[in-house]
Amino acid sequence: MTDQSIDARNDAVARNQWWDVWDQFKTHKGAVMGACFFIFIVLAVYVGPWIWSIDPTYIDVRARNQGPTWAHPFGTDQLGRDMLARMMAGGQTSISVGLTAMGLALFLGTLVGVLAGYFKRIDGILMRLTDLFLALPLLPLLLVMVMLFRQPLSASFGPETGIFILIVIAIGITSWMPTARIVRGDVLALKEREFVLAARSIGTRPGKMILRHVLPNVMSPIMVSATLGIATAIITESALSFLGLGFPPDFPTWGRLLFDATDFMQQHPQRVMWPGLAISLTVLSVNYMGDGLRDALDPRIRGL
Amino acid sequence: MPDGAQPVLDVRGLKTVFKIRGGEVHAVNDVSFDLKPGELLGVVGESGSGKSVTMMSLLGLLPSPPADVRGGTVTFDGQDLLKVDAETLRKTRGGKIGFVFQDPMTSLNPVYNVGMQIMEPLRKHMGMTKKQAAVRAKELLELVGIPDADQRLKDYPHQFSGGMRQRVMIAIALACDPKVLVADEPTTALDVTIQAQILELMKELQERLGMAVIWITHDLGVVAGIADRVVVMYGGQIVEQAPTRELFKNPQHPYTRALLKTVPRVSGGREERLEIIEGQPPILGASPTACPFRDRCDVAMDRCAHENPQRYDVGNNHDAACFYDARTGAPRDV
Amino acid sequence: MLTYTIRRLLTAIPTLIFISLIIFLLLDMAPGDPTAQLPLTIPPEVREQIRQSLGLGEPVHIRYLLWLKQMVWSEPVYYLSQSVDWISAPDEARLISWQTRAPVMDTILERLPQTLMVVGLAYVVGVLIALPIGIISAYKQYSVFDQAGTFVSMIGFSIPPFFSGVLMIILFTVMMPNDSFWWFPSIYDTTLVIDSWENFGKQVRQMVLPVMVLALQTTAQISRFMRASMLDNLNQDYVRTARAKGMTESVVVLKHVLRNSMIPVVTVIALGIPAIFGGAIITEQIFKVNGIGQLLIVSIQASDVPMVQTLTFIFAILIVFFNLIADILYGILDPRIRYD
Amino acid sequence: MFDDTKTATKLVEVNNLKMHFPIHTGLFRRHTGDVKAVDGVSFDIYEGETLGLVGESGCGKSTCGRAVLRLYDITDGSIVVDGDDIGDVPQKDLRTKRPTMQMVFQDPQASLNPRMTVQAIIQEPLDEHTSLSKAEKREKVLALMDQVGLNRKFSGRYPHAFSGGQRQRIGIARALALNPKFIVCDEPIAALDVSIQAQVVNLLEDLQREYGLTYLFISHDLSMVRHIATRVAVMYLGKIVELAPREELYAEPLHPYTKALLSAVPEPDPDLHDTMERTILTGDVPSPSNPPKGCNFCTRCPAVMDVCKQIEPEYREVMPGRFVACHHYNDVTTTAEQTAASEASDRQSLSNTNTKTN
Amino acid sequence: STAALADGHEGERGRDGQLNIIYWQAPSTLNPYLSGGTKEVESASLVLESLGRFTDTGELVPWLAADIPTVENGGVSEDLTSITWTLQDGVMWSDGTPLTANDAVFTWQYCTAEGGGCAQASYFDGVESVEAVDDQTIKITFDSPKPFPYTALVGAESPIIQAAQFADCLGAAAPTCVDANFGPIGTGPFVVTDFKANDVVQFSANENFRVDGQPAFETVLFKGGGDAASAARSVLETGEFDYAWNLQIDPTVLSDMESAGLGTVVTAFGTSVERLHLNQTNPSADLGDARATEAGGPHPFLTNQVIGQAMSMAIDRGLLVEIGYGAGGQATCNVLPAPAVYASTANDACLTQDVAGAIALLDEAGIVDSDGDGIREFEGTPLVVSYQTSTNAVRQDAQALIKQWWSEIGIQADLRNIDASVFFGGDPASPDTFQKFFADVEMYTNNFAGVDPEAYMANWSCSEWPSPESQWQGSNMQRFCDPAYDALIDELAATAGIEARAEIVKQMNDMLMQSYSIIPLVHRGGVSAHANTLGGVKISDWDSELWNIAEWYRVGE
Ligand code: HEM
Ligand SMILES: Nc1ncnc2c1ncn2[C@@H]1O[C@H](COP(=O)(O)OP(=O)(O)OP(=O)(O)O)[C@@H](O)[C@H]1O
Ligand SMILES: Nc1ncnc2c1ncn2[C@@H]1O[C@H](COP(=O)(O)OP(=O)(O)OP(=O)(O)O)[C@@H](O)[C@H]1O
Ligand SMILES: [Mg+2]
Ligand SMILES: [Mg+2]
Repeated sequence: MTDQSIDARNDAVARNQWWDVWDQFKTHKGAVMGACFFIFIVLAVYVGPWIWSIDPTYIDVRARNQGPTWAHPFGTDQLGRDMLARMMAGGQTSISVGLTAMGLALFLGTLVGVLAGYFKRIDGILMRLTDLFLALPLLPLLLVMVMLFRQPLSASFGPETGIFILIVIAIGITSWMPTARIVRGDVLALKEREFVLAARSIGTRPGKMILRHVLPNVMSPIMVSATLGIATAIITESALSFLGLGFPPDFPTWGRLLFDATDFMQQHPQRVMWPGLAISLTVLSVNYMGDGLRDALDPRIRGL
Repeated sequence: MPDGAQPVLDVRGLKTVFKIRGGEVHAVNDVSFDLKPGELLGVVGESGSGKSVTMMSLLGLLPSPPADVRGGTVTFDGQDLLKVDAETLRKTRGGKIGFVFQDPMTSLNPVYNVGMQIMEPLRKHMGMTKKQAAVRAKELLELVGIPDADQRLKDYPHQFSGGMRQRVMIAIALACDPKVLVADEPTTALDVTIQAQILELMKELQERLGMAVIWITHDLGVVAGIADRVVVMYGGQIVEQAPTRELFKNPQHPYTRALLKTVPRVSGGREERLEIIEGQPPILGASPTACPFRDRCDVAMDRCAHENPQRYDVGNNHDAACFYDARTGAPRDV
Repeated sequence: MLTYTIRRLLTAIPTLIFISLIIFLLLDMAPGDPTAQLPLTIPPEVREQIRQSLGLGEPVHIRYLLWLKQMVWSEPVYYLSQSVDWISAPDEARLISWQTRAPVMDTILERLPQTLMVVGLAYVVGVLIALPIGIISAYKQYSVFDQAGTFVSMIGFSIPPFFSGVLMIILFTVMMPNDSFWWFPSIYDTTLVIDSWENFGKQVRQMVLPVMVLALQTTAQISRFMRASMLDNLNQDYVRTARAKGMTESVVVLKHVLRNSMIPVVTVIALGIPAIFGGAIITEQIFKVNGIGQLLIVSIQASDVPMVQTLTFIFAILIVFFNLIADILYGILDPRIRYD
Repeated sequence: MFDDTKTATKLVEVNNLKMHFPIHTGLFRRHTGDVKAVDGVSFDIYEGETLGLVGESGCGKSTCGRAVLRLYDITDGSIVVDGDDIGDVPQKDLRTKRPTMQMVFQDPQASLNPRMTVQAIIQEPLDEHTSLSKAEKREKVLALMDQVGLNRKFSGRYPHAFSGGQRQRIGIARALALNPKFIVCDEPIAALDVSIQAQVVNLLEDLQREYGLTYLFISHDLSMVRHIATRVAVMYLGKIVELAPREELYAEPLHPYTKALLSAVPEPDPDLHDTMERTILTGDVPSPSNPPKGCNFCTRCPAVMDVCKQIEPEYREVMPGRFVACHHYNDVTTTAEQTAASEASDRQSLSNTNTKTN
Repeated sequence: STAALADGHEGERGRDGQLNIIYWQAPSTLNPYLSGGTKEVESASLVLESLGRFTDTGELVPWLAADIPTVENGGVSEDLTSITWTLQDGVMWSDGTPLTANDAVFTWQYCTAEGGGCAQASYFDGVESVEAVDDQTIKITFDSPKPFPYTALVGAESPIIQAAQFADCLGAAAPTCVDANFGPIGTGPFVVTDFKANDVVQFSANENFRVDGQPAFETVLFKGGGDAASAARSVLETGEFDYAWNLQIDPTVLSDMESAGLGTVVTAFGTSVERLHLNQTNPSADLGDARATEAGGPHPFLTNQVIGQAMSMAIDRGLLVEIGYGAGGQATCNVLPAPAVYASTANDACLTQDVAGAIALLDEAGIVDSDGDGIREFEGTPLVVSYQTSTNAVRQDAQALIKQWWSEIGIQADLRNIDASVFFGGDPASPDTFQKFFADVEMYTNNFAGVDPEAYMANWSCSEWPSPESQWQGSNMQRFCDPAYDALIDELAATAGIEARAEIVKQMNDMLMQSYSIIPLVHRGGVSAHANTLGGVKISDWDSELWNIAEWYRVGE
């Protein structure tokens, strides 16, 4: 602990620790750039369509396979649909898949991890379950899941939402295990920390204990898993598209757009470039954000 | 203690700064001291007073960045260690100056057996063959009082207890017959009974090998027991320096005095209430322009707030950095 | 250590049986019909006959037990009997693929060499490149090299292989003149027999592109791990001790820090090995390295349930096995565990 | 002083307390042994007194302190706190008992949740056990902060913004929140700098005086224990080897281990230091999972006798108010009897039966 | 390829070294009776041969037989119930043994054996017996008159296999003969030297092949795997392969690749037609079990021919071809566009898009948008159709285009696509099969094998409605029913002679077209590519594309 920190904040008003995290985060140039870019992408993708209001499904056959023009800054595809609009629509799906799949994986991972770490009795069984999932060959499982549930889900939620739910769930339930392991490890260590013992000596009930003492303190590994999870989910979705098991062909996602465009790589290089860049840069920015967050959430680095 | 002898190590005006987010930590400010051959110099001071940083600056062991040794000279063997080339510095480290660190649990490499770790400097600095080094390593382990040395050379650090690991660390530091041994709180992590063993061992070894030792600690009791001379650090500076007995008999700096009073004893009269030093240690945010102890000092005066006292000689090889003269009970006239 | 290993082996057995059950049931439930791929011109009665001939009539639990028996008993015994003459081949019919009507295991064994060669080599290359990158990046944290390494590995991590693969083909096969040294085949020839230096050269050349694509990903991931692990260890006290002993920087880093940093990394590397056997579905598809990955996807598409079940189960065994190896390696590298 | 407490009521009675942590090894993770962290400890604490518990690292002090508060499910023995036997009450029924007994921890950094404000930390026990309104709680927290000498202004800050001494004050305030009668202080000053230690100790003493608190003060700093404790218990390898009123213990330690321990404390007076008689122990503390046969201390004892390696010494009152477990203080007949008995019957059962001496 | 013929390329067998063929879907077996897939059938056709084959023009030519039996030459009995084939002299199996009529008889037994799961069983439909009259003569007897008797043992799908090799593989034992299935002995120009399922096949020239100097190639590498684009690239751009099959990729990409100058794209048109079926029954989910069945009643508006006609007129078939098929497709207005004799011209008006006409037509019929939402109503029901097809990029493009065109004439389409394996899987439990047709419009391709459309046209008989009673089997997807049509089916079954049959078939085709229950879109062909150095390629969609591989050769530099 640098003594400086004591006095520097002597008169500061109650200061949420997230401000400190933010202060540290700000010093990581890559992370800040990553965050800016990520926000930019999210805005572009969600707010963009309000400004660039061409319908991504509108077909203008006369204008097909065009390069960038003022009318179509990103060019058009083989049906003359505007690539910029499709990139935005695709981004919405890809980013939502990334975020929700990651959210699901984190939820499951944290739940299992915390329960296993906290309650000794179910630790064994939950960790066996985790091992089991780790030992399951995931890609085949993913493929089988998609095969199994694609129809029922599209039937009940419509093809897009159905597949969305399916892919999110598929990615989510096949990627929670590392988080669970890390969280469990942390919870086990936390349980030995004196403040948990202190809470126990006060008589804090298990539920409160988890919410108040355990969860907030495993936030940092969770946040880091989160950023990596977004990236992996986006990539997994695109791989599924490649194998023909992702979203239907008429439903743009970045992975799908990239895959569709690889055939045209020589003729219309811009068509691979946009989705390729979007995926890579998003993943990159998210990774940098993760790096920055890891540093910012680490009290040792934050200099507490 | 051979008084006027040529010092083996002479540190003048050492200054070390850490660059941290949004500023600097001036951890060591203008520190000067010397070490005579065969002498055991105790360094005391509270946590964060710059003891470790001072010693690590001598041998360039601080990670840089963030550390930056800004100035001063460290004369050893006729050379300024702050200026010599990397190779000479490496030869000095381990070869001529041994180092023992505070935490015996983490200071040994867990994946190599201790034999290898002791032999490493032997082969590097003394050019020994593997066989010779092994023989010497065994001698060293025996020297620091580890029984069954032959066998234990093959053991890994985790198979040793804390006290034994610290002995291994000492063995490593002594491996190349260094002229100077720097021990940075080698017993702080240990129990009193083990600490007593190590202190005993150190005293014996020092007498036997005749090397100069710098012993960092924040336990005044330890210093009283083994040091010839004591340096007291506070806020990145040396505030007092004196031969041991002189210091305990006749503490000059108000910090030293307060420190001696706060410590309860196992023997002698029991105080009804402990003395305390009010306030907090200083922030080392900038190069000091005032006395670092002024806020907690009971004899502080106006002057202390805008002038940093020099170390004034008070005779008996004793100096203290205070404007107040404890002997006369009046401000120093400088 | 030994009891630990045996204990792990023993717990692996119920895990595997449970996994096999899950795999079997999941795939059995999967929709899709082995005749769905057949042309529409084939009439429904014929389709039904085909289904019957594939043994789809039995109840699930019977088929599961039969399959399990074939997996763990008949097939190994069959292979033993092929190599040792005093064991006779089992009486049961072998596990037959619905699509090829050939023994599943034979097909898998036929596919393994090319997968192992390409994916395995890519893994080795990837790891060999990754380790130095990770070490240097960590040692020179925040240097230009580190930043560039981070950037490149993240790019490697974020570019799907179906994109980088096609890009490579266009660069090195299409755009490159045919007689250039830098021209590499885009189609992997699985029939090539290495019986001469020339064919060896061919083999090397045809492995270049897929290996590059795959190695990029491995490098990206392992170098991140290596870097993180090195960073963890560079701040440890024993590093300062080594420096204080007067060791040169190379000894400090390559001997003291590296060995410690390798402990977690080695296990990560070991855990990545089952994936080699799993093949690289997308890369194999792009370069037509018809290995295990391609077999899996083709079988999935053809609803060849026995093939998919077997492949999946083999992966599961490999994953469990290499988990074990990783744990043992951990013990070997880390004396604290070895002497437990 | 000793007589004062003698007449006072016993707030805590610990009898033959055992806390063993099982070790599982082998192929089937069978229970193959125990870490005998606390192995048959008995003591009483009188209302308003401070019982010091000293010993080397790993000897079981913390485990003992935690076991007394039933933070562990103990292996054996009985614990009576304020009249209730809590030795085998299930954890969830203990909740109502918790307010009477609290704990202050060793590491002021580790014992405070870094993600909670000071207000939230001190308020937590109130949330759990009282139904005060928000405003009342807040008032109470501020009052507590005043009591422990923390500036009220800091209530919204996080622990990392405090110095070690201040953090320990937060921990003390939390322990005080429910007006406990009994506080276990588990090395509350070990992690603090010398100059800060005194502040905390003074605070603890002030609070004791003001509220009549009873402390179990765990420490390995013998000089600090001497300052604060009324009576002192010395632990070695899971057992109490000596328990005596402070003055007697420091003036005339009976057990060889106590003697060695006291002599090992560095004396910050060079004159005294040089004249002191020193007993330097050799060797290390044996592992609590595999304690030696006979007396636990026999492997390092400078005054070891043959009998020590065979028979575990009885823990008994050898002088009024002074308990010790050492064969040197057994009269010859007892020793002979025990030798004979041990050959005939199980050593363990014998040693367990003779702990009740208070 | 005409030039190739002209240069009279000849010489000794095996002179041209290796031929590299890429089928991006690899064959899983070389026994076409165990797998009905194109890739298996075509790869096996290098080895196994049949009595007669269809050339690139759809003409039936004798292959193993000495000539084609007809009623005229007495090979086919007058009552059309039997056909007698005579084998060429001196045909040898590649192992050197002679081919006899017994092999043909065995082949029939093999495919019809109980429990064998023969994929080509339909080729032997109606075959009562196959007898070896003598070593060289085979007599096939049918259980009823067969005006077109050239199915069994004709074409790539039902080749003759060697009795000696497959003797122990009858019925349930079929899959156990792995070596035979993976390396059948044949009479064809090549013999299998190595077979790796789903990966690669290696062939070498058959030393016992009956034609001197053929094949020109010593060995064939038949590689599988990958995707269509990369297969095309390997022939057209990198020159690594000589022949690539089934290049269903974007036409512009394909033609760009072709412009690299290394290879040529070739197309063969057969009978495949991409079409829309308009459901004539009511698929409304409200009907429960009666959904899309006779019991559910007719469709609320699709039985109205004006609407169907307008929907057809609104479509620009040329553009669909241009975007999705390129050289591999032609706009068509017939469900039966080939062989040429059967192709009607009566409906060709639909070839040009006429949105205005369609609008006028609807307006005239009083089917107008009465509530101003841009969607017309028919008797109060808004013209909103659910439009389903299998998941496939080209189809989704077509769906999007058609949806847009229909919206221009006031018909709204809700698009849906279903995984091909489910859509075509025929699982009676799944609601999404093309047979169940729980939608208003569905789109897919169908065709018939061989050159005779009799069975194909019979698909639209009233009795062919898929229904719950028939486990939803049946081939009349749109539930078309017209007694006059059924009468024509019977008439066709009793008529011999191409011209006479063609008249009836055209009439049937037109009847279907004018019902507007089926809207043909694109006549699809097989698209392949071969290297410019490969001569003699004449691809056929009526038989194996590789039917004349014995004549292929390397064009000299
Ligand atoms: C003699 C051989 C074959 C013929 C005559 C044939 C004909 C057809 C026809 C008419 C369709 C119509 C469905 C459609 O695309 O609308 C179709 C679809 C399909 N065929 Fe084939 N086929 C043959 C071989 C194969 C083989 C060998 C495979 C696969 C391994 C295959 C896989 C498929 C698939 C997956 C579809 C549906 C995919 C799509 O939507 O395009 N077919 N085939
Ligand atoms: N890496 C660093 N970055 C920033 N500040 C540092 C760093 N290392 C040390 N310091 C600061 O330097 C000052 C002196 O530290 P030093 O380690 O020398 O204290 P010490 O006297 O050895 O204390 P202790 O008794 O706790 O070992 C402290 O204020 C500390 O905060
Ligand atoms: N949960 C546990 N499981 C197993 N062994 C334990 C556990 N807790 C403590 N021990 C063991 O019990 C013994 C006593 O530990 P304890 O923490 O009580 O010692 P201590 O006297 O408080 O030491 P210190 O002064 O270091 O705090 C030690 O050997 C320790 O390793
Ligand atoms: Mg220090
Ligand atoms: Mg403790």
